[in-house]
Amino acid sequence: MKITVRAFARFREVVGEIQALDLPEGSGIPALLGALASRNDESRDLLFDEQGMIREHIIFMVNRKRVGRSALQTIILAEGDEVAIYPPVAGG
Amino acid sequence: MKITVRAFARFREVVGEIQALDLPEGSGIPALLGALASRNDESRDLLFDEQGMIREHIIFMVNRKRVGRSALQTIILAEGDEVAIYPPVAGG
Amino acid sequence: MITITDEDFDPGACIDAARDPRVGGIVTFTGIVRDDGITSIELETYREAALQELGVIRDEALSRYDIRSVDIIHRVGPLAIGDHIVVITVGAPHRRDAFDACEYIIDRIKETVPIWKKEHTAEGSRWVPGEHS
Amino acid sequence: MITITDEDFDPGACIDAARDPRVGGIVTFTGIVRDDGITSIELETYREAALQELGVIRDEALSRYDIRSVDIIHRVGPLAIGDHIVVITVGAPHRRDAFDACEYIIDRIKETVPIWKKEHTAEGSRWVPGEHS
Repeated sequence: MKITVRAFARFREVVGEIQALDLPEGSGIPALLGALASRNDESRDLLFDEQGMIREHIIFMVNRKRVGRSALQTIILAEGDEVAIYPPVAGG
Repeated sequence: MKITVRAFARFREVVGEIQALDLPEGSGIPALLGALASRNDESRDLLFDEQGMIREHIIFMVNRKRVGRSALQTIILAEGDEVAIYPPVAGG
Repeated sequence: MITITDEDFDPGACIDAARDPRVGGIVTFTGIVRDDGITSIELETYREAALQELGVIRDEALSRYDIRSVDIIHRVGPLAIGDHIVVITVGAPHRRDAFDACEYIIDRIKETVPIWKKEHTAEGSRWVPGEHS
Repeated sequence: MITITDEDFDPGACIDAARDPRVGGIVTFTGIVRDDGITSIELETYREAALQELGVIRDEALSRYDIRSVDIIHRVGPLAIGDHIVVITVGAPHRRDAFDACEYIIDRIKETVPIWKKEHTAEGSRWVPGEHS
């Protein structure tokens, strides 16, 4: 299934602004991050800590709705979903 | 001695905007108010209560400095002083 | 700058004047004539004393808060609904000081600056009692 | 009105738009680029999500405070020292609600709206950490 990934700020600089990933049906956020991390060490370091856990400060949106820490492991993505990843905000 | 009296808002409407009073040397605020009150009942009512006490809410300035309640009876006026009387403010 | 004026003024120009490399936040309070069943109002002042008192309030704000600028313009004379009454502009490195100082200044103006407001309605006129009477 | 724009904007026009017979006080917060030893900054946004989030914050403010209007303009793109970043304008019958709502809105913007700031200095560039990271 096709998933659009958008990344912002430092995440954009490392993983790219926007891209279409082709993931197996039933994939969730960890699978998506794994696909991004497999490209190079810099991406892996940005997304996962030394224990292989998703880094604490990453913020996730699926179709422009925030996904909290507790739902990160359980949410299932669907064809056409837009997943955004970004660091803490600093506007205003 | 010549004292200038300035009145504002409702006080201006009753006692007049600006006037030169000629008071005996050594006069204070009570003598000044007495001179204003002697003109008509409306002025008297505005300045003194039924017991003849200076009304609580009147604010006084002498030469643009506030005179507190406690100094009202003791302050001595001098030739050329400008005394302002007015009700609580309502700007802003 | 501290001004008491019979003319309308431009709050946007005050914000523009507060821009400064050391300033990160500008807070502005603009008071306007609200329709409380009135037709118009009239503002009277003891101008010399009011200017002096506004200067005292500005200096208090500058010493109490970490702010870079305070500008106050107060209108007097006859005003219609929607007209500007007052604009207070505070520029500060950080927003919290700008908010606190601006609110402090308008509160103090309503306490001590010799300006009075008369409301005209279809039924007649009345002097507005002060918030601190 | 809620706007995210690459162009400069006019805070004075926002104050003018907030004038209304039911409004007695308008509080405006204008954020500008402060010189913290930087040469310029760059603001990036997830625009669709930021517009949505600004709308949520406006609606929260309108339901929590007795206010009549909320307008927010946020600039993005490259900015120089002194440039406008954001203007928030709140019109209310009484000043206290206008102050509280305006401060609430800027605090919430800094918590949740997807906008990021990169500072450029003579030594290099860095992303500004959020106040709530």
